[in-house]
Amino acid sequence: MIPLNWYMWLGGIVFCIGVFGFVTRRNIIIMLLSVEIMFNGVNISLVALSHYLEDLAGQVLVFFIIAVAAAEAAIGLALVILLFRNKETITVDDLNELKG
Amino acid sequence: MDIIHYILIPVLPLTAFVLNIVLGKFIFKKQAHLIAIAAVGISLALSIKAFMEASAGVVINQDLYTWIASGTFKVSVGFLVDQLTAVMLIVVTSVSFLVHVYSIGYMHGDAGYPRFFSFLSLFTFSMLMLVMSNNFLQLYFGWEAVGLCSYFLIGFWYEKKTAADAAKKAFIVNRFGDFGFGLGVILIFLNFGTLHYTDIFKDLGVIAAQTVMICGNEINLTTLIALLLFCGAVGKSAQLPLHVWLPDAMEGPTPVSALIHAATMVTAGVFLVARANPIFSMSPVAMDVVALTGGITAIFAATIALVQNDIKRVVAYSTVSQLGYMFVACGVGAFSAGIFHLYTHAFFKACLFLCAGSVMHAMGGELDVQKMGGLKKYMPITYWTMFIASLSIAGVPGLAGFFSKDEILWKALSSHSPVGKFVWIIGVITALLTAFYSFRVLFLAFHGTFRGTEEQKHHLHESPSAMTIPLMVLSVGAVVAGYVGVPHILGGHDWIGGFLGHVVGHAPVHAGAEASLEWPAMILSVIVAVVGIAAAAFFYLKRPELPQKIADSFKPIYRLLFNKYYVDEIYGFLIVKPCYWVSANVLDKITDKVFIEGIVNGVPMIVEWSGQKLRKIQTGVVLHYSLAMAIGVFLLAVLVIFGAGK
Amino acid sequence: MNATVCSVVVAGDSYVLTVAIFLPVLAALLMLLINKNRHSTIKWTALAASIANFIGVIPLFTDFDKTTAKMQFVAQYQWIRAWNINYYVGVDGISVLFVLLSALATILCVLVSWTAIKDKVKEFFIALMLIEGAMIGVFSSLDMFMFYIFWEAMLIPMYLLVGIWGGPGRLYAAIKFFLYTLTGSVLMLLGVITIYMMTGTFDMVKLMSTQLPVGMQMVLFWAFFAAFAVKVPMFPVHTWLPDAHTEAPTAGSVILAAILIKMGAYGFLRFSLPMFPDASQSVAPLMMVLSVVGIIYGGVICLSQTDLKRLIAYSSVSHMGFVTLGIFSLNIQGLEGGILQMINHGVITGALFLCVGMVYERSHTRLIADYGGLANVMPVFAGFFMVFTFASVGLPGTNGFVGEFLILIGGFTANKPVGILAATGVIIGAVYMLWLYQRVFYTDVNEKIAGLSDITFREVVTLLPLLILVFWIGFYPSAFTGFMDATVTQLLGRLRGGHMQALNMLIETVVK
Amino acid sequence: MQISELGPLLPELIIASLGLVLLIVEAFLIKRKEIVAALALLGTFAAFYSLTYTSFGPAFSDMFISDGYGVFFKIIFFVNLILSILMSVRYLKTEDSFHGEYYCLLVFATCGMMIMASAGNMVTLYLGLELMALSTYVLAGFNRHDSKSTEAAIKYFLTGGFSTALLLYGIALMYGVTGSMDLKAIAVYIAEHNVRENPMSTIALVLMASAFAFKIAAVPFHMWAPDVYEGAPTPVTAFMSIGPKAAGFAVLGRVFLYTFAQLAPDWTTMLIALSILTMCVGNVMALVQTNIKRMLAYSSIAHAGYALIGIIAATPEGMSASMNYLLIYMFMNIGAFSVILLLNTKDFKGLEISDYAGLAKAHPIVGAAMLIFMFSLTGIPPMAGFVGKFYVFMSAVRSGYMWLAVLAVIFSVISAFFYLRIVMYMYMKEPEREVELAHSNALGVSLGVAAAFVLLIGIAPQRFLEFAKATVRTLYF
Amino acid sequence: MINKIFFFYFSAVIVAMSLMAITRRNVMHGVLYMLLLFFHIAGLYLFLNAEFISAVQVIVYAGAIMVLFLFVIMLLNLREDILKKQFIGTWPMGLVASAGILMVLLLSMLTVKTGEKGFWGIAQIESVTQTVAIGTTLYTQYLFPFEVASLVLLVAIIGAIVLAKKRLK
Repeated sequence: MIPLNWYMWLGGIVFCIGVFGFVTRRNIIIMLLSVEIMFNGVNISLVALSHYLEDLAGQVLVFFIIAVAAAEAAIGLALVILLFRNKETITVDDLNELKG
Repeated sequence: MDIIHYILIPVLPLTAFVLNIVLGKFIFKKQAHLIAIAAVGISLALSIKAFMEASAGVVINQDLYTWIASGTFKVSVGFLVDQLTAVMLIVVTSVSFLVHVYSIGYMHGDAGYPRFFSFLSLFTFSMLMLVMSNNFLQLYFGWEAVGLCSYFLIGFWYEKKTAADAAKKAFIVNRFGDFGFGLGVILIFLNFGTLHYTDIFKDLGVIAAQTVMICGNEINLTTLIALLLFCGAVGKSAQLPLHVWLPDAMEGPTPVSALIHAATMVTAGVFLVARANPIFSMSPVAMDVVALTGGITAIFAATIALVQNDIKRVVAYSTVSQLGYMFVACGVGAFSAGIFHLYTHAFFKACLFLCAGSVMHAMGGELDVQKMGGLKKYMPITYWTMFIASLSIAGVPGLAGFFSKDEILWKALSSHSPVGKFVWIIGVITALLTAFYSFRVLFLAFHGTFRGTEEQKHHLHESPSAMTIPLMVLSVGAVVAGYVGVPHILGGHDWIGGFLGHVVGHAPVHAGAEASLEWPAMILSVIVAVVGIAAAAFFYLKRPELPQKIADSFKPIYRLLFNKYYVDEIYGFLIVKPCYWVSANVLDKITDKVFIEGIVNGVPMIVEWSGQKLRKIQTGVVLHYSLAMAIGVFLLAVLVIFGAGK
Repeated sequence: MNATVCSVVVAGDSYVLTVAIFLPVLAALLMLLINKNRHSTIKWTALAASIANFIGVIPLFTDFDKTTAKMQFVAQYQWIRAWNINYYVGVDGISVLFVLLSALATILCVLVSWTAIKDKVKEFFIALMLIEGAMIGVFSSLDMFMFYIFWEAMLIPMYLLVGIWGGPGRLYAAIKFFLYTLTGSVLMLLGVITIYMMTGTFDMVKLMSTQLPVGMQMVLFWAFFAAFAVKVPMFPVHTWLPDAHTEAPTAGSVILAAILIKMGAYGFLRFSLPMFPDASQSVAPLMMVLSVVGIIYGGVICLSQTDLKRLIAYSSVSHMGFVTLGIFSLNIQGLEGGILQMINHGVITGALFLCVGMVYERSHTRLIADYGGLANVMPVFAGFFMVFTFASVGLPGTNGFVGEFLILIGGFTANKPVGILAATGVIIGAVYMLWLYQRVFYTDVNEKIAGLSDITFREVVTLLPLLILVFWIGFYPSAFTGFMDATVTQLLGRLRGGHMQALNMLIETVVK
Repeated sequence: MQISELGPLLPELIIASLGLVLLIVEAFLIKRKEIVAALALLGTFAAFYSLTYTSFGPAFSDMFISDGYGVFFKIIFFVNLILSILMSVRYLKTEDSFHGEYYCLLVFATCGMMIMASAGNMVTLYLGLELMALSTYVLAGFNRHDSKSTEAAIKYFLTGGFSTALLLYGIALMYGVTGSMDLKAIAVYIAEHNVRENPMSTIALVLMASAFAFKIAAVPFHMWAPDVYEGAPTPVTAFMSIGPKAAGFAVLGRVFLYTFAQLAPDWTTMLIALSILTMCVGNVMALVQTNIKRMLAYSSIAHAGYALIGIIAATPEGMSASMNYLLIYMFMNIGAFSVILLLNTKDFKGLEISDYAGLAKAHPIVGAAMLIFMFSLTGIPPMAGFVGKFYVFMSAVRSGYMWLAVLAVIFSVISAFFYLRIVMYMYMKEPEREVELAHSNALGVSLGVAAAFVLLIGIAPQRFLEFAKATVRTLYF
Repeated sequence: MINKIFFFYFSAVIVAMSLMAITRRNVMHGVLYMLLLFFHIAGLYLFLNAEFISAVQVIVYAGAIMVLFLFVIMLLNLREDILKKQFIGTWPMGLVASAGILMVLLLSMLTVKTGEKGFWGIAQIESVTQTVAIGTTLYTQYLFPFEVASLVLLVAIIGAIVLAKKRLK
């Protein structure tokens, strides 16, 4: 039996990799991917907890997270397209009209 | 006499003031003097009546209404008319009346004619309030009010910068004295719980032995109060070191100088000391201070008067000097002698001033005696009246000045304290100087040949009767006024001494009545008077070129005297300039603008600055935003794990 | 009152103060409806409203029961039940005169602005009316919350008054004024909250007889001090005043000088002394020292001012130093003198600002150097100015003397060195005021001001009430101190009650 | 499931259906698209009205809790929605980006907020939050041809996704600690076990607090706000600066004050830090702004800091103070944005503070209204802003956070600088150009309502206070 | 033991794939690594008795979301983006921050203390099969969130259309 905290660590590591990607990558699509990685880190933790707690709530939440992730991806990518149309770029530091 | 009559004495001039100041410009115009003279005339009549009552022994002490009341502090407006007040009433109203009359001629045609008379009336009112007061605060009211009138009248020709400056100076210098006076009044209240003369003098014994600590020194409370009160007197009566305003005050119209700066207002200090004589008498230290201040001022002013060329300034310094005499009298306990001199001085000094005014009138405003000469034949009335007044001030026997001055010198000489002897010596020397400079002016102005311009010469004329009549009346006063105080050794009864004795008591020296000293003193003063006059005659009639030679050979002393011992310059350097400098350069520029405003404006500037810096963090790059969030999460975790929560 | 705003009469239902507070507000609302180009209608409405309000508060003068220290003309309605806040107004001997003065000052402000204000006339008079309401509100509030509301609400129209109709530096002056006072006020707000936390009430009357823990009193004292000291203004926090006074339009300067800065001193009397008696006693020496510093500092700094209004503004610092000195001498003469001097300063400095406004309207310069010989050009005006100058100097017979003298007695009683130093203020006052007068009115006529016309009948009418007050208070101050006696006596009782020992020790140390 | 279970959901149902109806109606409308707005208003009013008929209690196996607390926030959401719709009508015409979907999204966003406010379970909370968030992402980017708007939407979206991940991780960890996602069950578990000893719970708190802090734009999770507020269409900015913030507070209140009541020492520490930083940065940064929307964005950040103080107090009174503050803030802010919108015409954006020079002279009523809002935001009586601040400070002092209150008042003094700057421009400067107003009755109504309430709450706050107090009591079941 | 070997394999690959996904210069490569990542996560879920979620992971994440990403990337034709630096200048700070968070997370999860066990033990799930268990839960207890999720998806549809459709301009 694998200890729960191994799964939790794994979830944490994946989450933090996502965080790292999110705070460093200039490409917006990669940033979106990083968020997905963070979600997956959370999902791993949730499924593991659900398993160990013998409770399905965690898995249900994972289900909803995946659903919402799809929705987010749709809107996110729509925004990326809109952005590309407006500015011909998907590099995040080109987005600096608003600042100060 | 009904109380209402007493009230009318000051109220009538007040009414005249109000009418003149409000309506004068529109209604009275050239006739502004009528109402003023009528008011002061009736006041004079009532004063004489009051004097009669007082000499019959009736003393009025009546509160009219409560002026200020706060807790235990209660001061009324009320009148105390006793013998001292009665004398003052006569002096004030009579001189005031004469000056009013004189002014008709002197101020004729001036644009501010109604204003002048309204201020004169206001002054009369104030002075009467001062002398008739039955408490210290009302005295203080009158005290300040006469100062105000003095301010107005000195600055009457305010277009002249010197006049405006002089007015301001007079008021401010007086304020220094009043500062002490005010504190004295407060101290009196704190210790007696009242400001009414009678109540205070009744309880004097209570505080006799009390002391207060000031800067580690134990000072007798009575002495302190007396000295604080004397501060006021020093200011008002232009004693050292606050004498500087009086000579400058000559910028005012001459009638004003006569009324305010010779006869009445400046003597208020003497009146104050006399009025508070029970307090002063209890403190030998204070008495000595008074005597010394008076003595030193007397000789100090007299020396300056020796070399001045401005006719009014000479008279002004002479006034300062004579006021010194009065304080000498008070200082040696001879309050009645002081008042006596005050009374006689009012006549001859007012006369001198009005004569000077008359001369100015004729000379077209010229004041320099060096530019006069030989006026005797053009204006004989002025000459003779001035001659009489000068004789009187010089102390020639038989004239008013002789009796009063002699009384003072004798009292000083017979005083037991060494201070008394010292001031007597000073007094005698001063008498010599007085005789000299009085006649110096007289001789320079009226004798010899005219040294002015042709145009002036053309205009020389005797003054109109409105001016000469008061001169004559005053010169008569300068002769006869002294006969109310003929000393015992001359077969008199010293009536005035006895009369005032009800109020000021009989000074301790009286008891011994060291008549043995009186003759020598009197003879000596007669001698110095004669010597002084003779010297003046020698220098200015016989050998007119000599004074210049002497002046040249004693140049430093001459310049020191001519520049009035540089007192004004010293004050300017020590007090006035530093004040302005501190105000402009320290308080305004540094404390306010740098320190306080620095903080006030600096804090917002720092906030703004940090805002501008913080703006840089908001780069517009979303990665930085998420980085901030990540760091935020981390720090929050650290805060909670290691922070206060656990 | 609107039923939704207030309900349930708690105690008292006198309408005098309520009308006095809300009549100007209603007038302001009415003026909102007037077309902005109908200047004269607006002006006459403002004048009518202010006069009506003055007439409305006359019962305060005539029907005031001088024998009691109780609140009078009380009206109390429930307002915010959740916090136990009432609409609670009333006056006692301390506040009654200020209500009257506020009502009077507004009339004069309307009059003096008659022709001086040419731009945004409607807004100006609306602001003025709102200020009046707030001023009277401050002085008649007996509920701390309500007091604070009026206290702060006053800032808004005042800020606009300075900022819109002021001089060239108005923007800076306005924001400075606002922030300065706001900074102080918010600390007071915390004090108010703390008191409420401790006692559960905002009722000032109740609080005046509540004993707070001594340590807490100290904290609260300083919290309230922040607000009051800025308003007064006391020495280190006075620098808003010269700017605000100088840049404000005449009416603004008058309101500032006559009423607004009185609120600080009033606050000391209304809050600090009765609510924190122990703290007040222990810091009184410090307060007195600050006051004296203010007196001398404000006076000396006047010597180097080149701007007419700025000089008078700094003189206010000096004069208000006297007021706080009187208040913190904690004896009857000091307190009554302090209160009276507040009225006096309102009258005198208000009048001086009115005068300056009148001449500024003609000459458009405030620099002293641009004047000279004005007495020749405007003799009547010179006369009025002279009277107010000497009242400011504290000449006996004018109101300035009575207040100053009582304060000096009080200060001297409490602390001799402080009293002596304060008395030097009398000298300095004479120096700068007379110098000012000389430079403006005397000597040769400056060509810049030659040909100015003397003041008109309207302006004489504006100044006359103040002139009368100068002499009325000067010669018969009992008519005014009489209002205070009972209240001040009670206040002193409160200060000493139960703490006699502490005070005795204080007195002993001070005497020694 | 029974039909009676829908009772507590009545307003949500109405709002959700309204969204669907709008979608359909929009599809069939070719002209006169204002009808959509009118319909949206009508539906919102209906939902508003239905609040009185809504039964209280949990529904759908505690997924949804209908209580007075929720009702209070729903009132805020509805008023916000109504006023936002009113503000939008004219703006969309001016900007030429009229889509019916706009109102639809506003309605759905509101629906999400309502679900957040009434969530009884972490899952519901999450989905409500996502519903709200996704709608607002789209709304922020609604001006498709405006690159700023797109930039705002992208930034909002990205940072929003990040914060969602944080929230989810927090939920996951808390699920691990307590074995439940039900708020009530968690509360019960925490009350019975010493959860504070478990480090995972602490981390969960941190993550959830961060996520909520993002929603209410608390520093340092605020950085999206100025950019998004500036870039988004102005009515959306108004909507966003209130709705999501209020929803965030609603959740914060329910989760922290109710569910995590036992963990108060931990989360108050965090919130105090956040609150101070928020007030400080918000006010200081607002000071240096020249764009009025951006300034209001920072001001909005700062106000979140004040509102947080009420929650920090961790008492029912504190929470009701915060709620009250939000209600008041809504009116002030909507009012201010209404004025901004009034200046927005085809050829003039009117977004720089200097554009307000002399406004009061040309348009005295608008100037006066803006004056009221600015003084209210500063917290000067007799405007409502003062009442809000007063209540918040009072609750802080009562809970022993005197020093926090001192800091807060000092920051509110700083805030006077920039609010008064606008007043200064309006009243004390001469206009540089003739400012045309975008006359619109709807906008006028929103402006008038906002001004009226700012004054009403300022002068007679009694009912509002009592209402907040009464509703917050239901939070503690 | 075999469990552990599989766990280590999966977790190693998951971590490696995540790292690869976020560090690739080319977006397309990143997305492909993501696909691998999702498959491995799905595999891990199988170990945790979450067959249904595992399936959803593959179908929705890998099958739908990632394909959507690929479409968009190809639609935008982002070749020139490769030339630019892929990390922002402040990446070390990002590394420190994320490492910090990781450290905190790992430390806090040294020992995981969970709450009380629930109803759905392995035996219970096996008795009804996992899909039925999830389905029952989802459609009874979690019915309301389920409905809300539908709204979320609706909003996503509206949003995507509104933002990306070619109208105006």
